[in-house]
Amino acid sequence: MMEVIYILPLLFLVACALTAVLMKDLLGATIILGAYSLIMAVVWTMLNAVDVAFTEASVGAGITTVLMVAALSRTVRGEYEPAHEARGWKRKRFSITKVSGFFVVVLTAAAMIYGTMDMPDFGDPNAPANLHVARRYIEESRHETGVPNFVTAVLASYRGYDTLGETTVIFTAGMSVILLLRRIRRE
Amino acid sequence: MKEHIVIRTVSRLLIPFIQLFALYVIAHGDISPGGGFQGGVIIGASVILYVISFGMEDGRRRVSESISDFMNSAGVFLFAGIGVLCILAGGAYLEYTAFAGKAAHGEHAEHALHLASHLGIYGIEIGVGITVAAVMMTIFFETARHEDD
Amino acid sequence: MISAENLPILVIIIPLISAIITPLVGRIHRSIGWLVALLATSLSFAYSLALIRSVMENGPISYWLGGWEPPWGIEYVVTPFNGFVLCVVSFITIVITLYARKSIEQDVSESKIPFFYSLYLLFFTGLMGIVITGDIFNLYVFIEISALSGYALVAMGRERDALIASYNYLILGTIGASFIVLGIGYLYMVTGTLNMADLSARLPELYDSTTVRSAFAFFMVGLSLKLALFPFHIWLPNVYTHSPSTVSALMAATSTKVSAYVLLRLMFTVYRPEFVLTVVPVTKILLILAALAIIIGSVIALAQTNIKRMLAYSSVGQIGYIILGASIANQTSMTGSLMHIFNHALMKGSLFMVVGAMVYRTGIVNIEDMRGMGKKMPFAMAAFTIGALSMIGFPFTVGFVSKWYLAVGALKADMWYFIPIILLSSLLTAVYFWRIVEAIYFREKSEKLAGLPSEPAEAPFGMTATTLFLSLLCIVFGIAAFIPTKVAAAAAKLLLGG
Amino acid sequence: MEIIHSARPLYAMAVSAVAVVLIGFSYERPNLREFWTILAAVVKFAIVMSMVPAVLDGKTIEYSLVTILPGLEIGFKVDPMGILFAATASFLWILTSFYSIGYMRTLKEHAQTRYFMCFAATMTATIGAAFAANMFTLFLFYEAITLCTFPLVGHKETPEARAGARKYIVYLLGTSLAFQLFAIFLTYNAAGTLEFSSQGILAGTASKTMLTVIFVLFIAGIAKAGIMPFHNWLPAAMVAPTPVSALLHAVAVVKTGVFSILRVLFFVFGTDLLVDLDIGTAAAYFVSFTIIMASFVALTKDNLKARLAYSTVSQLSYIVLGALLLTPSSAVGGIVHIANHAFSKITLFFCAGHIYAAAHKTNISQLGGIARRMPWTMAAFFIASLSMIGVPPVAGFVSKWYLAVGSVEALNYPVLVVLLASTMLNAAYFLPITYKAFFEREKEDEYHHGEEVREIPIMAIPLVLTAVGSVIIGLYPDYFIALAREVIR
Amino acid sequence: MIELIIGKYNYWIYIALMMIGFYAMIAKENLIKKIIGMNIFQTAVILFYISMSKVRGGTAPIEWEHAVRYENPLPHVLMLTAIVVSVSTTAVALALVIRIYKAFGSIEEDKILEMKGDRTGKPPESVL
Repeated sequence: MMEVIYILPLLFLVACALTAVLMKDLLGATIILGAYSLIMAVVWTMLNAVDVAFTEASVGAGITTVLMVAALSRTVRGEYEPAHEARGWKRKRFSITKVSGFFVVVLTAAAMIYGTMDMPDFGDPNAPANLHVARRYIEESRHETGVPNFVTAVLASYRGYDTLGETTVIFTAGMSVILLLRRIRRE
Repeated sequence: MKEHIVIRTVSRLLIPFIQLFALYVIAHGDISPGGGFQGGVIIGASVILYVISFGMEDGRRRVSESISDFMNSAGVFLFAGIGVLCILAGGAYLEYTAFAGKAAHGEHAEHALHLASHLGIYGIEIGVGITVAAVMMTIFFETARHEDD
Repeated sequence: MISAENLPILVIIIPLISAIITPLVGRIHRSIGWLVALLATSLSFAYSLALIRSVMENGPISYWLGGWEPPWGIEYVVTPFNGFVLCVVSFITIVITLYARKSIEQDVSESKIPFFYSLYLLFFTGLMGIVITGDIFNLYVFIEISALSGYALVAMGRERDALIASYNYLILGTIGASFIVLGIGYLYMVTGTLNMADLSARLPELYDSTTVRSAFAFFMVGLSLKLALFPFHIWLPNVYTHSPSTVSALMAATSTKVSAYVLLRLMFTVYRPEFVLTVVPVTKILLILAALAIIIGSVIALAQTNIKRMLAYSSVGQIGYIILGASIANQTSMTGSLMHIFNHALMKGSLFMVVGAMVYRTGIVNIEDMRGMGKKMPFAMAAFTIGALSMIGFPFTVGFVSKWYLAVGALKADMWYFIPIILLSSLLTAVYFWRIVEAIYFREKSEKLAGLPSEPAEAPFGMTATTLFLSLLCIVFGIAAFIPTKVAAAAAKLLLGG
Repeated sequence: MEIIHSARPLYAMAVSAVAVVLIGFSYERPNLREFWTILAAVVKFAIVMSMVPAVLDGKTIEYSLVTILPGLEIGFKVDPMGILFAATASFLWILTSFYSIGYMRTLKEHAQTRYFMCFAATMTATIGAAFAANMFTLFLFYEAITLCTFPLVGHKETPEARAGARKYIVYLLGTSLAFQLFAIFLTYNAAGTLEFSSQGILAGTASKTMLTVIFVLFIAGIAKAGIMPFHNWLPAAMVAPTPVSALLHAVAVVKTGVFSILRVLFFVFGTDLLVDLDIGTAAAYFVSFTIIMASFVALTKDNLKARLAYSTVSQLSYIVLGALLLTPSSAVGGIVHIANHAFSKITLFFCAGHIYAAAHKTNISQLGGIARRMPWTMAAFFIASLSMIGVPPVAGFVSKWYLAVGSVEALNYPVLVVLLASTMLNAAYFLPITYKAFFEREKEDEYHHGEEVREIPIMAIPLVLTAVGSVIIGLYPDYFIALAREVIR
Repeated sequence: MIELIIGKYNYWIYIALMMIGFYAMIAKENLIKKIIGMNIFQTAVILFYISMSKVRGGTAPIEWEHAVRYENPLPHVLMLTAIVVSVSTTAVALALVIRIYKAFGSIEEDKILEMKGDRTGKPPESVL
């Protein structure tokens, strides 16, 4: 029963993703993307990934949506209908992109399904992923770092360097946006 | 949007609490969900909320370009700097326990190590928070800017 | 204090911290950003050299970040293999930094120059981080650092097409990176570890797992996208064509090389040679792709009218060489492949720098307009000629050295049929470079050039001198090839598990 | 065999390399610039000659410059064959230098500095090729010659010159990259070394088929030797100024080609292996075809330089033929022909250039009665053409004699017939020129400007000297024959 | 077969999401749509990691005296980084789109490609 409740938001996710991609109104699609992120955060909370869910809720549903709306306000709101404008070979090229895109996607999906065959079952406590490094984090981190939140212990201590990298990524994004958008100072 | 008195009032009331919450999130990252990144995002979001309700110019008056630019760098610098301090204290990069120094082998070794570790973790969480908050503001300021301002 | 044992992290952290402070100190004076960049890359190179020396003498170095023993923490590993790449990348970056100073003033407005150098250093940091790390997720983080900064750097190009190039690069780069992170997830799922050495120890018994195999496929696709291996090269020509000259030179000389490094690292040290050679013979597919890249890259280059685009397609072909040598997978060909990482960085770097100098002074990018350029910019064109000869694979230049190793390696593996391919591409290269050399020296000035003042006018000293320096190195290391070869051979041995 | 380690071969090379720099820096002072050229030429010849006695004593001089990679070494070795070639080339460079100065100044050519720089650079590479101790070094200088001569061929920068130069580079660079390099890879893979050895290095290292493939690739890859079908670059290169055609396309470049073939045949394969492989005869017929065909084509050419070019194609194949017959006498004939042909052909080209510079004539049909105005030139021309035909006592006779003897020794009578037929053809395309020049009347309207046509001393003297030289070697061939015998010993 | 489907249903969902995003990234002409696709694509990868970290009967990875088992904390940590990367990429991509719109007046890829190489447009820097 629990699983059914759990599956529902997953299906909802798929629906949101499809709508966001297919919707012509970009603002609407953006809002739906926000909803998608929020549901995703809910799913992760259900999976007990509280830190990640927290982040997704603030970043994915919050900041990303705001940024996209801001960007939309500076560009255009609607996706145009190629059918009205493109005729002849242009129209054809358009559909070639879609068809080939579809094939690439199917191919990738096949590879993924193939790869999933030998994966440990969902939630298996004896999956290798939970045994090797992770077990040590759970068993020793309190003693070694004095931090009760394992995620923080790993994030800030065992893999603190990754976090430095992560902060650098954010910093890089900031610099990139400045370089791309900041108005030139007139001297 | 500048005309909406309700929004302005509500934001004015909410923003200090949002920011307080953000500080809580940063400070309690070690015992509860959250940490520097989430806290930073919330601070950034609070500024964005301010800008949305009071307008870009007002926002820039509160957080000027040079301040946010400074914060961008300052946060990562704090983070990376703590790593370098660890090296200077005789450990590896980001080996916080190096701060414990001689105490690491003394009577209260574990306590000292935990203290050093906490010190480092707080340091970097604050660093992350500063940078994330500043970058979020920066990105928003740059993205949402309009031709006329 | 800062002792020798901390060298591995210093190589990364010095440019990183410099990148962080550049936007602040760069405001004081406009050349400070550049100075910081120069200082950081120089230090990084000096430390890389110290590292490679130590590695060649005392064996691999492992550095535990945060003091956590791997696999619990993140590990930096320096072997002859990545020490070599570290030196190559940092060295080329110094030269390009020297070159960048004047060049970039034309492309980026003055108030943004500190930010440019910040991203420039971040790009460099990312590449170095990719190379030195021994942790597979850390690898991904640094891939993203270099990729994100790369997107913005490319978008700084003078024409608006640079924005489109950058955008497409971003989309494909993100797809590539996502595939890589997916592959990492698959591997973590079945092994429970992220440390490359640990993975390598745990993987052999899992070679039959579909998860491990499809992880490998994702790595291949993701890295081929980053590497611009045929047929995943579509983003590369636009990026190289429209980026600022400095960025084209930097990317052509370093970033694809680093991606090639990652590919080799994954193929041969995370997965073992027996996996790629026998269990799932991907090398066979790669051989075909490499051969196609070599031929098609050269043929398309032949048809270009824009010099930067021509060089870009030529890069597509040259990447094929690197992959070819690695896929033949014997000691000789692998050495050739690694040598080509270095050699191609020298040649392509210098060629793009020549083009940058030309654009700086005359604004010419069309091959047609280059007629008579030899009289206008004699030094730059001399460098171009040397670079062209090197690309052709003329003896006494670095291009010959790598071709020699690749060909002999192919023969040793009884794959003689790759030699006609190598030689055919040399011929095609000769054709598309020689027609330019001829136009430069033996034709009357083009209309565009005739419109400019007739006396010789080189680009500023810093640009011309570094360009010439790099192209002279093509000759120096074509003669003194035994110096880098020693390291490359040691690295090849390591990769092949010897 | 005694080995002397000495850097002298390097010095011989470096002299002209230094001259390149000096010439480049004195571009504003033509006299100084020409002084450097001549000084370098004389010094180079002196250094080369200083090595001759040791070589005649049966010693070899070796010098290893740098090892690029294990197995890839830049090394020099002075042996009889090398010194023969080097001595010929460096001696003729002295004469050509004077001649060039006269030619360039009379015609007031542009870009003279570039011209002299490239000339000196080519000589550096030629000497390098002559003294190369291994296949890699030889290949290196072989390619370097192509590059250095490219600007000389395209010197005029006209569309024809560019087309000619393009053909030149396409043929030479193309074949060497596609075939010769391939052959070198295969050789290295089979033998594990590229070092020249008088026994050959390939014997017993690979299957017969593989060795045959290598052989064919080498022959096809050395297009400088002008063997058909890779000969087309040579007539195309005639767009170059005449001194270039003279020294480079009669001596340095093409001789490097045949020299490389001889090196490959004797020092990479080795005579014994070639006998084993039994491909000498087939190849000899193939080469014979070139001899005859090129002569026929020469007959049809009215342009003097074109006729000389095809004659060169034909004569080069004599040398290769001599080597391929695999008998001592024929080999001596082939090797000696390197020098003999050099002296005679350079004379002919000098004459052609002189006629062009003094009278602005390029076609044979315009030459009626010109001997009256340029007697020395046409006399030299006559002597040199006798050498080409193989009339005693001029140099060409010596080599042809040895070749003929060789073909008899090899019991290869068809080749003998080829030699005789080509002699007839040589006579048929050279003698009419002399006849025309001496006995026909000049047409009045040929000299439209009415200007006085006189011989130019600085150009006339070198060509007379080379003509005399070819008579001298014809009369006293022992010196060269001794060297040639050292080679095949 | 049933076990295969039931036992891994989270993975099937992530594949579906990922493919939706992937398709939008490569086949959509609208540049903003591509970014939306990119977001879905990256979130799908994150979902995969988080699904992997789930342990039956586990609790959130924060020390708790009643806990029997904890979820695997490592994928959570990794995915925090991935989220950051995702938002950073989105920000840069949006900045690029704004610039492209200013330079070309459109955010439709095929329209822009028609204009590409047409140098009459204003250089991108000048419109800022």
